[in-house]
Amino acid sequence: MAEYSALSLLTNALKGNQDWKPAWRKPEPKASYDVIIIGGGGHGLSTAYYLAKEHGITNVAVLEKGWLGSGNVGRNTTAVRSNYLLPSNTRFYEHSMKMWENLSHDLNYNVMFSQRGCLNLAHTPAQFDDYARRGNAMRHLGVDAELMSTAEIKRLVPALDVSASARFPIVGGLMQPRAGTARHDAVAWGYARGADRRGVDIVENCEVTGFLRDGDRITGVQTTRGEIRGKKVAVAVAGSTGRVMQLAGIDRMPIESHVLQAFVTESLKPFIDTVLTFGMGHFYMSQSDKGGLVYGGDIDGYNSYAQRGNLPIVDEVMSEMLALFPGLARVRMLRSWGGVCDMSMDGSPIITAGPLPGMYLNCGWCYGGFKATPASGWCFAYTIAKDEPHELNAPFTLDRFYRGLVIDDKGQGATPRLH
Amino acid sequence: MAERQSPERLSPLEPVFHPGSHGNFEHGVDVILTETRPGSILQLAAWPGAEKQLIDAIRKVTGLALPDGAGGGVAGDGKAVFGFAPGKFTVVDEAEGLASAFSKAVTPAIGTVTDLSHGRTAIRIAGPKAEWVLAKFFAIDFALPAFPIGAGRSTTHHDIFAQIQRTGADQFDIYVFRSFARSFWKALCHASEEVGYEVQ
Amino acid sequence: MSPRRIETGGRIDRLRTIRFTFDGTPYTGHAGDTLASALLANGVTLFGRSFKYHRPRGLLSAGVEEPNALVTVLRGEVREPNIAATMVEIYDGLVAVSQNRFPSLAWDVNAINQLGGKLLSAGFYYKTFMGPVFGPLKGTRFWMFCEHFIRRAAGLGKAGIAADTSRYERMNAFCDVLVVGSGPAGLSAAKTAADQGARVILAELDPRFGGSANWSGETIDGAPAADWAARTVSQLEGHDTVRLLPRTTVWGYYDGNTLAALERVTDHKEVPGKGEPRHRYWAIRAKTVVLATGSFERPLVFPGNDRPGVMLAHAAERYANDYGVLPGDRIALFTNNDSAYRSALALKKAGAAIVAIVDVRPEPSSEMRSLATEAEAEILSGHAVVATEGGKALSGLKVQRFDMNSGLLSGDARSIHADCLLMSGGWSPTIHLASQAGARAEWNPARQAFLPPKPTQQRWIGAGAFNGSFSTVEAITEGRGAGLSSAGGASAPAALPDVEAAPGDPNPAPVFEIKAKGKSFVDFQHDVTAEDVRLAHREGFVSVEHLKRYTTLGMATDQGKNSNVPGLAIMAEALGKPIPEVGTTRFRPPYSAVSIGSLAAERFGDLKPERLTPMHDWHLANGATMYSAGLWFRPMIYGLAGETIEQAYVREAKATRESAGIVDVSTLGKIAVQGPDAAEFLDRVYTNMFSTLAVGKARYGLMLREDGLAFDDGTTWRLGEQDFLMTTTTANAGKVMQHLEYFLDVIWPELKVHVTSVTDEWAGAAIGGPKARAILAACVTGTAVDNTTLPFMGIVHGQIAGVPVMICRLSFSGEMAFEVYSGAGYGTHVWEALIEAGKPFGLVTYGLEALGTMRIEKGHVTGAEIDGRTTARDLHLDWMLSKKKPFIGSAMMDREGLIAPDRLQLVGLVSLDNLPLNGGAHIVAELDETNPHDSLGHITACCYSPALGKHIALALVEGGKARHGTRAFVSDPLRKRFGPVEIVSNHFYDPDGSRMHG
Amino acid sequence: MLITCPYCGPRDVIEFTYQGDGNRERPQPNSQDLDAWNAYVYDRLNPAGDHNEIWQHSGGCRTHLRMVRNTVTHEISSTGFARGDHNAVARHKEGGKS
Repeated sequence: MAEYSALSLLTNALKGNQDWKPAWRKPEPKASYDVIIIGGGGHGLSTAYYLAKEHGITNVAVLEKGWLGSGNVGRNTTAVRSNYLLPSNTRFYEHSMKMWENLSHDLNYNVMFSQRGCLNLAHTPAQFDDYARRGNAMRHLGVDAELMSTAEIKRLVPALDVSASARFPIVGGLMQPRAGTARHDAVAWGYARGADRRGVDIVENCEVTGFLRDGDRITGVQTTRGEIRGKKVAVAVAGSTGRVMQLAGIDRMPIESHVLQAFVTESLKPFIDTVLTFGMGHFYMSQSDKGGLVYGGDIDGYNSYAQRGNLPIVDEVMSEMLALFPGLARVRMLRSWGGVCDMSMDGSPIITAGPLPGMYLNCGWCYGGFKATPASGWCFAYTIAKDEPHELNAPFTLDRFYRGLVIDDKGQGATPRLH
Repeated sequence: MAERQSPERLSPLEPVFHPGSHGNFEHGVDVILTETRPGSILQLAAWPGAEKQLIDAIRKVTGLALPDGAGGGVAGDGKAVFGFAPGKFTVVDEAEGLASAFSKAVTPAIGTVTDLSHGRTAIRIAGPKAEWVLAKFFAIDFALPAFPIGAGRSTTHHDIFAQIQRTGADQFDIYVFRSFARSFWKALCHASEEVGYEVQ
Repeated sequence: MSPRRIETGGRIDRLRTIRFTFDGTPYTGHAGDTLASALLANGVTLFGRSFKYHRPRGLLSAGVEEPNALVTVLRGEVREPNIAATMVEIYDGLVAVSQNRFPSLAWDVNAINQLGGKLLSAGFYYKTFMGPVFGPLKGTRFWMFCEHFIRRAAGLGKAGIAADTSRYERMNAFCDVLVVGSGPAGLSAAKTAADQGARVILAELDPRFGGSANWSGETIDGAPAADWAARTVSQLEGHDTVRLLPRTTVWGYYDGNTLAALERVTDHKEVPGKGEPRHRYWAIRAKTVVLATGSFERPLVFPGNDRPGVMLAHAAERYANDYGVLPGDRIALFTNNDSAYRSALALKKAGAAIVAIVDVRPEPSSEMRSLATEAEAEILSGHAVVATEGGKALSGLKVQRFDMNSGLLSGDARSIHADCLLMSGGWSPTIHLASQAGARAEWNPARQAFLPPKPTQQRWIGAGAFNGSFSTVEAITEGRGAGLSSAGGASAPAALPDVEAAPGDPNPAPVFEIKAKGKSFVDFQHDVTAEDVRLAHREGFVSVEHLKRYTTLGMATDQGKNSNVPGLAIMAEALGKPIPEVGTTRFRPPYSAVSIGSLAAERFGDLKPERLTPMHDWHLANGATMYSAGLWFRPMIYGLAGETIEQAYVREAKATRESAGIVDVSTLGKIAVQGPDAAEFLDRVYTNMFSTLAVGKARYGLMLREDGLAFDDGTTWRLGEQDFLMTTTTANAGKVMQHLEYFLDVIWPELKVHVTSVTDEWAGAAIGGPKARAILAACVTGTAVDNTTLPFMGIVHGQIAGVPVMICRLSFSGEMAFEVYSGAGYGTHVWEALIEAGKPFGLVTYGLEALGTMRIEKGHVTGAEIDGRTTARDLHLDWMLSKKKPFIGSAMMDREGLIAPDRLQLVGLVSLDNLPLNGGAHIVAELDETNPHDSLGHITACCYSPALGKHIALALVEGGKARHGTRAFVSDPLRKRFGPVEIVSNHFYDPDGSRMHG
Repeated sequence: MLITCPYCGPRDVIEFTYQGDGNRERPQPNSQDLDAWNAYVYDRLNPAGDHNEIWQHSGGCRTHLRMVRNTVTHEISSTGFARGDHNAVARHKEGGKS
């Protein structure tokens, strides 16, 4: 029987839940590994999992400076979608979507992926056409997308103010039915457990303080728990990319670290059954299974490594929230927190071998990293194992900026705060 | 068609400008809101190093002597001037045609003159609760020691950019973009209801 | 008088009776009551149901930390869920209902969940609900099926759909000293700072200032502490530099000593005053902050500790002394420290019988023994409570001998009959704001509590219980020190008042949990038990953050105010580590939940201002349908009765091309570019030359971004040698302005150029069509408008109806056209004069739709084509790229990716099936309606062209230019529109421009 | 966060627009060094600690500031006009902070 199942839950309950094993071991780091992955977040852990599962590479260490999943995988607003405009993005995120649809079974861990849909609200005919362009682009790549009328939207989200007198009336929306949400922590824990069961060492409280070099080549890392050698060293540290690459002597990157705040209300009875985004600002919201409204907006808009934001964004997000849901004025924000996002110069990620020999780089997720977790790890594992990109991550190179091959879904150019 | 005097300018506030007492005024009004409708609103900007010459020009044309310091300003007999940015000043006159007066005084060597007489709407808020009402919109310290009489400030309430000059112990003149003036006026009235206000 | 109300005492007004309902039952209370105290006075013991097991719960506390007694307050249709009854001040007509129960609070079917207790252990849902790996329920279906029911069972109160009708407001405040908390520490800090002449704001969470002074029963300078507090407050009211904020929670400590506070202005009122906000959101910039936020009493963890009737000791003291309510007649206390003895005495004085003081410590001090004697209470030292009895109210408890060091129980259980059990597990300083300010809390083994560290980046000073200084004397002393140094004062203030208070050792025994059979709750609201914490340990979720996330400990509405430290202690024991090595969670805003309305504040119901052109009211009065473009409102069509949008714009465009049309173009961005280097500057920012432009002429210009992609376009007019008027697209006006300012200020400070937004200075009317010139000739004075005086791209100055105007002959419509600019204040005047003059010539007003139609016919680009991803070449604007000079973007525009032949390029499309095209439709070479694929590009704009009599569109298509004259298909699966099109040049109409050159 | 504008004094961050890494050097307008241009447009210093940045007081006097801000604590140790004031960093070092 599977380690986790309704049956195992029952038998254990009868034994007073005394027999449950740790979800992952707490091993001491070995002197050397075939692959060292820096970063015990979603992407690092899924990379380790797929290295073991897809490529049989199990002599792998995942090094996490704090507690596992302490970065953005445990701080995001859990939306999963593949509703992008540009083909390179859509293909990649759709691959991720397909993996999400089977992830709980694959990991024997319920990540609670719930396909409640993602609805982008349009507020002018021009914006509606813009969304139609994106929806059609998705459809031409075999991805699900539908346009919704205001009446259909009102039926789906009764609490929404769809009146024509609204400052930004809702003229329709673009829905991706297969999009949804997942339990973010469970994704980290499920991958950690899966990788651990396949022999991967997950080492927490192990901060990388430098790189071991043989000339240009990276041959391992110095850590707070000693030197560890690695044939291949993969970096998947999201917001800390700047810090870690600096340790490797690379101080300039097409990346800025920005803080993104997120918020949750006190728990409420079912209020909204989809992921919703506002078209005349930057606001998105869904409801967790516990009942809290989980929502957020724009990044604060300046470089930051502090997992804390400031009031202007708080106020902006709440104002936009009430423009859509005037009934929520008396509901209360219970918690807020911040995550550090690795904003790239075109809003799209980087998954590549290099830039130094022996090094592999995964970054630039802006605030889209969570939904990418399966495909990012899957593609990164492929790139590490085969020393060449899979066709899905081939466009996500580091040199695309210089070559003018940017993947700019928002058309904002090299201004990270606008992506 | 024969030449004739320009017609009166149309105020952007006209449809929402309701003279009289409003809001919680039973116990008296604590602020008075008016549109001052000056004839001239100019922006004067000096080249780096030419600030003193521009300040002299302002004194020559308006008779107003600017105090030293950032945001310094002075108001009197239908005229007002204040600094709102390095080397830049807003000059206001009840009368029209101030631009032509300055176009001679401010030579290309000193700086530039930009006429905003139509582009900005001037709203005055006065009364014991003027500071209280303005503090609802702008994140600047309106207390007299921090914002002395005559001084000017450039600030913003979200999309609405505003230049504010303190023209009395409890009186402020606010210059906003004409296209935003109606929205701002409505918001200002709304925020003044609590203390009771009169539109004059 | 209600059953539990005491005849005297408390700070309620017994002469004022207030009527309210709870779950439909009418009750009465008194002015000064909270919903909690009033219901308690009425003998109510059952206040709520827990989140997971739906266990019956009563009041745990008397304050903001209440986890159990959550209610929904109704004001008509408007709902306010999840409010702690301890924080609701009653008013006549208050309607409150309980939550998360069905059908009723007393009989809740979901209480069945308790039976599944062991099954529903922490994190159980991660291990199941995955469903089969094959069949119809594979993938996510089975989970989503289960989730449907889980979501219904979860959640506390119901949110409102009806819009909240109340008003919210922000207040920006500045002060020298912000004092948070008005207990003895806060009051003396505020008083001292104020006496030094500082600008002081004093914020108190409760309606009344004074904090513990109001219920401690202590005396200061011989008078009751409450009187001392009242006296101090009235002295503060005498200072005009002091602002007192009652009912105000300081909930956020942000960068630069910016603090966020929520003032509940009218929640306690039956009807708010006219214009009065419900909540006021204070954004306070304080030079220094004094944190005098006090401390929380901790529950003890033992079987049955969640039964209604089990309460925190000081809470009962507050109910008695603040509200004149006795939570029980026969009261037992269970403690690991001295403070409970004071509570016992207070309740005795209030009239209760103290049946026992159960103390885990073997040897209470002699002072405590004498306090117990005074309270006529038996001390059971070296004992612990191992069970409680009763259903929806407490009937008794069981105690056993307890060894503090081993944690072992021994001997027979003894039953004690009591209707109220008070617990005290020691005190935790309220360090949340300090933690938000970036400081890491430090564990103090003596106090068994996390104490605030020294300030790091922010400027604050702590005082009183916040520092772990729990006595009133210390509080007043530290408060005064804080007030003095925060005000930068030196002068020594008057002598310290002398305080009479019950004795007591501030250090508790290190006992957090009594291990005995039965559910012992750590997080009451989320039903997290001590066993759940140990299960998390077994499964390796041992770091404090993992503990939180795996068990949801501390994630309830009390945010762990009651559960954090006990939870940590239990995990630390399981790990065999000291508590600080398990770590503490960093507190984040808000300190307690804050209404979303207050955060939207003045923007609730008014998200964005409306931006209006000078002719706005004329448009409305003349039948225009307005279109919101960004913040602007522009006429879309001027429809006639019974016209569809298409009929209207076709009529307007047709009439314009046949005679003349006029459109409001005031929204175009206008920037004055002035100074000796203005021409040089424009040469650098535009791809084409402007230094060669003659005074009195205009030129179309294109800007690129630094990365070489197209940015914005528009005409720029040379009004004088050093004086240009630049126009931008409506959408990009702000961006272009910042772009120019950046280069002048940061990159080229040596250029003598000033840029000023003059968008609002000018009203703009574009009048075009074969009759346009004749119409102008009929109303313009002071200048001729013939071809020699006013050639294409020429500018003249004159008057219309006595108003000075500036006329530039340029064309967006492709007709002979003129833009007439006048002072915005004269805009409507000039507009009406033009329309009057146009009447004989059949002049029509037209809106955005007709404007768009004519620009599509001409193949002009707008934001839909300049979308941040296209280059000048993509849009066939390469003729504008000067080779004579560098300009912004020139170095980058030829990179390999930007000159690739397969890039999307601008083309025209003609519908071959004579059916309308859709914006956002895609283009394909081969049609596949069932499985669309291989998109070649998309439609950016489309219309029915009256000039061509066809449905046409502009599109961006892969290698588009090479495809001219070929056939393709529109593929629009979203709207099920598929059909053949011909790809043509984007210049549909009058390609050689003969019409506009006239 | 409060930013002290050298002209307007301390103002809330909401009045400012971040204009990014202040260490970038724009090549001469006629430079053909594409790598230099690419580096200027796409590459950023992204330190955890003191960062030399350009901000615009867009909601105030609209001038550009050059300031040193700690990206971990958000503390601002120096601000000055970007125009003709490129020594913010140097001054900050002399100031002996950080």
